[in-house]
Amino acid sequence: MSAGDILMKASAHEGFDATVVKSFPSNIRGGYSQSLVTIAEKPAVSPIGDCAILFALSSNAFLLDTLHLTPRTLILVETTAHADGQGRDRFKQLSAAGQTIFSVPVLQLARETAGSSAIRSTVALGILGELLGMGGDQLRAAVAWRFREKGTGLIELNRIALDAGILWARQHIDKKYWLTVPRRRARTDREDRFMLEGNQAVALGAIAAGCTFYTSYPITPATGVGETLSRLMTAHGGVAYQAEDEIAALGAAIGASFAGVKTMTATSGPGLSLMQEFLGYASMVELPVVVVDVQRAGPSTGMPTKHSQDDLFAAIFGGHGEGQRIVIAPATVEECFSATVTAFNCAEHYQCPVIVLSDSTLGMMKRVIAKSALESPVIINRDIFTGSDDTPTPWLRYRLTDSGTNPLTIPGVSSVTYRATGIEHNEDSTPATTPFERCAQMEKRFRKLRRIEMEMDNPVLWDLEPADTVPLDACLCSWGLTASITREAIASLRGEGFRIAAVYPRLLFPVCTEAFNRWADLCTLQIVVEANFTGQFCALLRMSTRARPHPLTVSRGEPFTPPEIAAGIRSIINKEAAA
Amino acid sequence: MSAGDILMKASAHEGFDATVVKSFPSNIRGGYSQSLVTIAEKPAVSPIGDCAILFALSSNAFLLDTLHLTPRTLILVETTAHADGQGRDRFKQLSAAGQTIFSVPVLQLARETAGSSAIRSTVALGILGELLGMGGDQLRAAVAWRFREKGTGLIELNRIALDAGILWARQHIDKKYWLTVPRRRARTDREDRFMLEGNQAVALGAIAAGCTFYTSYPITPATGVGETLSRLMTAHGGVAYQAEDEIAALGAAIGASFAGVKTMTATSGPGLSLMQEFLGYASMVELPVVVVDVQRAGPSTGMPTKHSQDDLFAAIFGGHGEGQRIVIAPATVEECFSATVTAFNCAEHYQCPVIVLSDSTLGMMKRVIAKSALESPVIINRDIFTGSDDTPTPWLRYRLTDSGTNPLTIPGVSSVTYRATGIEHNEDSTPATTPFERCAQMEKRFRKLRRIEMEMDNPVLWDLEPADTVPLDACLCSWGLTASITREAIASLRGEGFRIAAVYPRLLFPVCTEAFNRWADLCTLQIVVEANFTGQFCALLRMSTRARPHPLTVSRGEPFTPPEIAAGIRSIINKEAAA
Amino acid sequence: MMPRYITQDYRSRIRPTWCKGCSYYGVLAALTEVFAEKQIDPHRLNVVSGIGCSSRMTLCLNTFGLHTLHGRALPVAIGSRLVNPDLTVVVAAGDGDFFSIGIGHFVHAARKNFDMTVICMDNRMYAMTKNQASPTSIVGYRGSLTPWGKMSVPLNVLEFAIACDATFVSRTFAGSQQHMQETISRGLDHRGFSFIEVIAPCGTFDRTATLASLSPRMVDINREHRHDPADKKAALAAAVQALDYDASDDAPVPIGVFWENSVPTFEERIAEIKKAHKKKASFASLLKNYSL
Amino acid sequence: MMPRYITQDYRSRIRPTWCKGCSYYGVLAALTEVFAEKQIDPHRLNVVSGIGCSSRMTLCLNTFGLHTLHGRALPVAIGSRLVNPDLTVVVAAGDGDFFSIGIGHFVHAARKNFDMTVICMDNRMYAMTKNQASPTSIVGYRGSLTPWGKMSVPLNVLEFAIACDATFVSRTFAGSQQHMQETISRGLDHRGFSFIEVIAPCGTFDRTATLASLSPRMVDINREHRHDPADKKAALAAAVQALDYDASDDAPVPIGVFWENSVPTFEERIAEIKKAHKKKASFASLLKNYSL
Ligand SMILES: Cc1ncc(C[n+]2csc(CCOP(=O)(O)OP(=O)(O)O)c2C)c(N)n1
Ligand SMILES: Cc1ncc(C[n+]2csc(CCOP(=O)(O)OP(=O)(O)O)c2C)c(N)n1
Ligand code: SF4
Ligand code: SF4
Ligand SMILES: [Mg+2]
Ligand SMILES: [Mg+2]
Repeated sequence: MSAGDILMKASAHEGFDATVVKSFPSNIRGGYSQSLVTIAEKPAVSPIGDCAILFALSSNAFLLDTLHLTPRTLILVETTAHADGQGRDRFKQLSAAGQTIFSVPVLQLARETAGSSAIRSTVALGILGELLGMGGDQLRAAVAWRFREKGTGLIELNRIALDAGILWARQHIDKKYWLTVPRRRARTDREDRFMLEGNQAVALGAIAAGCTFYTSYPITPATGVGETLSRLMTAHGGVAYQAEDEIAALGAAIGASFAGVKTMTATSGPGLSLMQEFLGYASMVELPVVVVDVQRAGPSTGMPTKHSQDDLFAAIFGGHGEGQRIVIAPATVEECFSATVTAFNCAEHYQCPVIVLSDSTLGMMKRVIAKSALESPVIINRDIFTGSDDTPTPWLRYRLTDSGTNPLTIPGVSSVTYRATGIEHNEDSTPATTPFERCAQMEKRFRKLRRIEMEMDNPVLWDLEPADTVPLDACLCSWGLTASITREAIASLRGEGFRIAAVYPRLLFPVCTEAFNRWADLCTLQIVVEANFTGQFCALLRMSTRARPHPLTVSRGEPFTPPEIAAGIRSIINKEAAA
Repeated sequence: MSAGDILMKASAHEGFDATVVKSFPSNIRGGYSQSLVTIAEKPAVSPIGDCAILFALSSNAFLLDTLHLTPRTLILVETTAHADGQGRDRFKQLSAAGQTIFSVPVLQLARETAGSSAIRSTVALGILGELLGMGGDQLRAAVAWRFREKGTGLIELNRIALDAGILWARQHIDKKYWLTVPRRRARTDREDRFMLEGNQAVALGAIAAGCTFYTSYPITPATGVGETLSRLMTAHGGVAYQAEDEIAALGAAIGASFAGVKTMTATSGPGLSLMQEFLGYASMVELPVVVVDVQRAGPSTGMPTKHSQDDLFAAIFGGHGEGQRIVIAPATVEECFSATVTAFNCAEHYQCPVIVLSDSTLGMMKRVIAKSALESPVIINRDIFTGSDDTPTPWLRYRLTDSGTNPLTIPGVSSVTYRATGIEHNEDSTPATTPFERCAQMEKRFRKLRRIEMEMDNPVLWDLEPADTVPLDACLCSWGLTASITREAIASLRGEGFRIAAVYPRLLFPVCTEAFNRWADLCTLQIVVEANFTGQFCALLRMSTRARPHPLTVSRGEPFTPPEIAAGIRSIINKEAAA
Repeated sequence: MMPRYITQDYRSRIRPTWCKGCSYYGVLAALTEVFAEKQIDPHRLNVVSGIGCSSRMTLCLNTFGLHTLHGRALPVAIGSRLVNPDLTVVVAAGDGDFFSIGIGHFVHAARKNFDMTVICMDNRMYAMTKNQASPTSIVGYRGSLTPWGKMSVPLNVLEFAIACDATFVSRTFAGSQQHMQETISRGLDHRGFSFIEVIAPCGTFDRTATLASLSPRMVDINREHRHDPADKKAALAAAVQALDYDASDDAPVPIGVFWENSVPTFEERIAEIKKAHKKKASFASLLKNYSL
Repeated sequence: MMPRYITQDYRSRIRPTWCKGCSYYGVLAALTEVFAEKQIDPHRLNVVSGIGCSSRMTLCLNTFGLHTLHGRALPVAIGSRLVNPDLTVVVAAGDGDFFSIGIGHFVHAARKNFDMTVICMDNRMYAMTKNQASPTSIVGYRGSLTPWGKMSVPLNVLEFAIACDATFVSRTFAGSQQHMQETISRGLDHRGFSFIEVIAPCGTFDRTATLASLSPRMVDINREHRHDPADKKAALAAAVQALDYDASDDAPVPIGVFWENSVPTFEERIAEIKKAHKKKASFASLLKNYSL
């Protein structure tokens, strides 16, 4: 998997924007894995796009990846991977169809030069670097960095392999096939740029927001959040705790929140299911807690490393009874950082659980990020009442305020105690089941959610056409990683002359009713793009706004590509126009 | 609590239709409890209605229950319960307002005649029986039955208390206040009528459907299902098993289903939250299992004995990822029986989990039920393949059929084995994560749900106006117990001249899209009545049909009353007319 | 010097909802007495419970507290200990709560030796849900879901707690105010996971054992058998014998401290690591790990 | 007579996804050998697992099987036993699965003495999620979520299983095909809850112990120490000593059958009650309980 990272680092050093998207099977061994590297001059909108060069090192990869091609894709394939069987047939087929395809003896080169087949991805890297017109220096530096802890011997071997690749490319591939990426001078601001995965960005967001207690149970693809925080938390004066299961993890997070600190846990789908009861408890006792769900394709164990956005309903509606939850989704690695900060702010401010919906692709995607994206975010801390001589008795922890919230008192800090209970209670937290008390507390708790759309910064991101281009062909909406991919699709559709207004919510729930009603009023044809089967956010909009959008969905374990989304939108627009 | 049951039994013996609705606090001691007895000549539509006689034995009951009165309600109140404080004020207030109210020395009578204050509810029963013009014989017989296991001494004491009550009523309450219930001859078909609680009807439904494995963890208000089945199962050749928690309960049910038998578990909200992960597993491995959720007011521990219909979304959407679930709700005790049978039929036929949504009021409500309602329901059994000489290899447990289902093979029974897995798999149940296999299986599984509206008997119950009364004032919809109460409200509104068409779904999910689209087309003003805060079924209709209904909701721990619903509908109709 | 707090200061304004004659009243009284004796600030106490009649204890106290979910008191208590080791944490719940649905959390909390006092009010049944068999019910117990009798032997919670490496394992009796106070007091003094089983029959659903009937049978093993809680073998042996009190005979019922030893707590181990990382790193310095 | 089934008949068509050098291949081989030796009909076997590298075992077998959820194999297995006591049920999962998230189910299943063979492939870590500490990892273990070292002592699963009243408690080694087969065979023969710990180091993430390095250290306590599994005291003592193999020394690692006794199984107790209610009541007769 590291070849993609090295290429990314080298490109970043040359000053390009770079992203690596990874995909691999859930078992430890076997299956085929993939790194998709995007290198761009300006920050790329979508981490996924048309494939310019495909380098397949195994027959499995060759067979599967050649299914998503454009006619312009340059294909490189390891010689042994198309030697026989389906591989041979596919090679013939592609050549016959006029696709540019080269057979590359990567394995052989690796063995011949470095004496080891394990080093073949470095050979491939050399070839790729050369085709991209990269200087060998950046690549060599990146390779040295990659193996910095493995000793000079291995570094030297990899250099040799790299050079063998560079040489082979020069000798065997005609310049006309090289990609002419405009060169630029190496940037010197390395210190101010960072290479982060989505899961790491979430972890850093938590630290930046002031989180000092993290607890979790291992689960793919969320473990990266915990791996990062387990190290950083201690260095930062906090505590990271591996619990015995997800129920215990969220329980401990709630206990720590009660004790006064900002807390977070991260999990994936199965863990979210197990946390439903405690999520309801957190909303009933009104304690802040952040739960990150790095979604993977469900239901059940499903496809543990594969892309999906199918936990939205479980995040919003999964618990018995009717609790208060806030759900936020980042669309980029940068937003993994900022959405986590926002999640903590919302949790502290509204005193309820906040769920951050990331996903496997976003969580493991690596990007080069500027320091400015990680600097001095606005931080909200909980309102704490430490007690005073004239504290009213009894202490009304759940006073029926207009805002729906009240200050918290903290054990050891405040002199005013209270007992939190998941039983319905009255203002002073005594169990109470008369219809009056019940209704008053239900209304109070739900009041909190009404304010968010107004109070939160940029709960939705607008991408409108200039005012004079109405009437529109369609209104688009998308969320999470799919929003990033949709943005690119929309850019290309606009290039074709379609007039499209789009909105990308960061706050998924409570639904920004005002915003989406306005959005729905822009055009009668509304489309919501998301990576699940049933079109969950689309349904959510139908149920809570004036919008009557069409779903455009996929649930196959891989993200949409921009051309697919563009094609989907085009077809809905055309069908509607015909109707 | 037993006085209500005795009154019910006595009335039933006299040939009346009778229902008892109970309400009590969740702690063992204290709080106030209530029995609401409905006696009617024809089977009552709603178990809850205007209160004709209120008999308050404690000051707490007096204060709370006198809040829901009609001017015609006859109030009887224990003398000591209005002796001082708020009780005295309320008594004065009610008298001043012209309400008919009698102070009754129940406690004193109990002590004087039977020498025990514990027996006071029997005194009250005597008074009530007399006011209703019941013969003392039926009451005496019912009292004897109630204490049949306690010895003749106690029976005799209770008879004395009963007679004291009867005598007191004759002497102190003017005949003009007596209710003139038309007398009828005692019915002799006792053998063919049964007295059942909702939870018992669910249990009997399971037995009738062929369930031979029941497993659960105790939780109020669902325990009654288990109490009944723990006894009956053994007598019926099955097994009832108390698991260590709800996760284990559903796990065991799934294991037993795999081993070939029909299985059920019952729980309430918190248990449903804990079962989310296994519900997803059941839908992924496509095994039949029935889960009964006797809803109580949530979220979290909430109000464990109190009425609510707030688990609908958790039942449908609660698990991570997108699984297949069927959700069914009974509206009456009779339907508790039939809905459970239907649930088993659906589970066996569609091979997925089926959730029966009952609620605390329905579960503990007692009704007199005719044998015919419990007789020979249609039973569907799973399609089993035992193997044959030319069984295709590999065995395609998850073949891509049009129906979406395939026969099951059963360990010990079928020679054809397979391994069920919650990982996404291909037709022969091998883990498989290519986009093609994934999409094919997702589509296959969801195909099953498309057929239900067509295939199920009476998924919705229509209650239309005659064709010539259009245009309508409103279209109504309600589900579960609230549907029964809504029916009575609608009857009274029609009496006032409103033209209303109603639909009562038994199948809540998948939504009967065809039916509800037709319903929505009947009138632009649509109203959904349900006992939760957010209007969950209403939202479900908005999201899956053409309907744009208004919610009419309550979430206070007590069911709606028919007049409240009528008032709510009236006000929405009037507001819309004004707009 | 005048004590700062009196017993009443630890009682909340709530009237317990327990039945008349419930043994939990005694446990509540013992807790408030011990708190007063030790003069622990009510606002530095965190009393965490699950769900059940027993778990209502939290609500009756004027300390900080969390009345959580059925079976989940321990994880919540752990969270509060991990971020604030200055709090005195008491976990109070029933036999069903700790040992049926919650037994997994019990094992892990005990093994990790969190510093908290864990009180199981053992009435050998689920009382709140109106009488079902719990893991501590005797064989053949007829609860509402086991009409033909419970089919497995009762869990010996003392033996089990020792097997889980709890560092303080004891038993007391709700009928003896003084013994409860002594035991709870020692549990609070112990640094580490202190487990206290309180024999506390249900006054409503237990048809055989009552506080009064059990009272004469109680034998303090430390005083009367000179049991040394530092002797693990003897502790296990005593625990094995303590398995069960059968209401049908009048065999002695051992109470007292069965086992106690001293091992670093989880919190202490964390504190050590924190010491090693004494200087709190700035956010900017953490970021450096990820620079290009 | 020709045997009806050969070893291969118990293998499914699936190629295991385990790493080269994973010790689980040996366990798979041992299982199929024992099944063949006993000539159990593949369709009368139900192999239930949880989630983890180890739990993939189910998929590799040509028997009936359920690959369930992480930590939840036992309840599912119990359900199938309760309704069909003719099935041979094997539960196979990892140390994380059985003893972290699933430990509550383990305690209850063992105590109730369900008749099933429970095989824990113990690599002392979560391998599938790429190396985290599990309850059986040694103190100080650096998993990806415990970078400063695990802070609690490893769970002694043998001692624990005995404390949970498992009626057969044993340990074997993935490096010894013969010992595994013998142990699994005895486990299958045992009527009741048979627990088998298989020492099975992870070939990918374990940087210290390997099948080869551990192999010379294995000592069968039954053969070499004449340990009598019927002697509970000796069993507990042997289990306490077996706590842990430390890769840094070369102390002997005890394997063999530590404890075995005979107690009615849960299924047998149910069968008895069923016998008492032999005549299956008709639905109409059940209804009578509720007539007016
Ligand atoms: C998840 C969940 N399952 C079940 C229940 C129902 N429930 C409430 S209390 C209780 C048992 C309590 O028994 P125990 O802990 O022994 O306390 P006791 O009432 O005997 O003091 C149960 C099963 C619940 N509240 N939550
Ligand atoms: C509810 C849930 N939590 C977490 C996971 C992630 N998970 C998969 S396997 C595993 C650990 C497996 O460890 P073990 O049982 O020891 O098996 P091994 O891989 O070591 O053989 C975890 C935590 C999951 N699948 N489900
Ligand atoms: S039911 Fe039993 S345990 Fe519960 S409060 Fe009453 S006496 Fe106490
Ligand atoms: S990671 Fe370890 S346990 Fe998992 S398959 Fe590889 S060697 Fe086996
Ligand atoms: Mg109890
Ligand atoms: Mg393991």
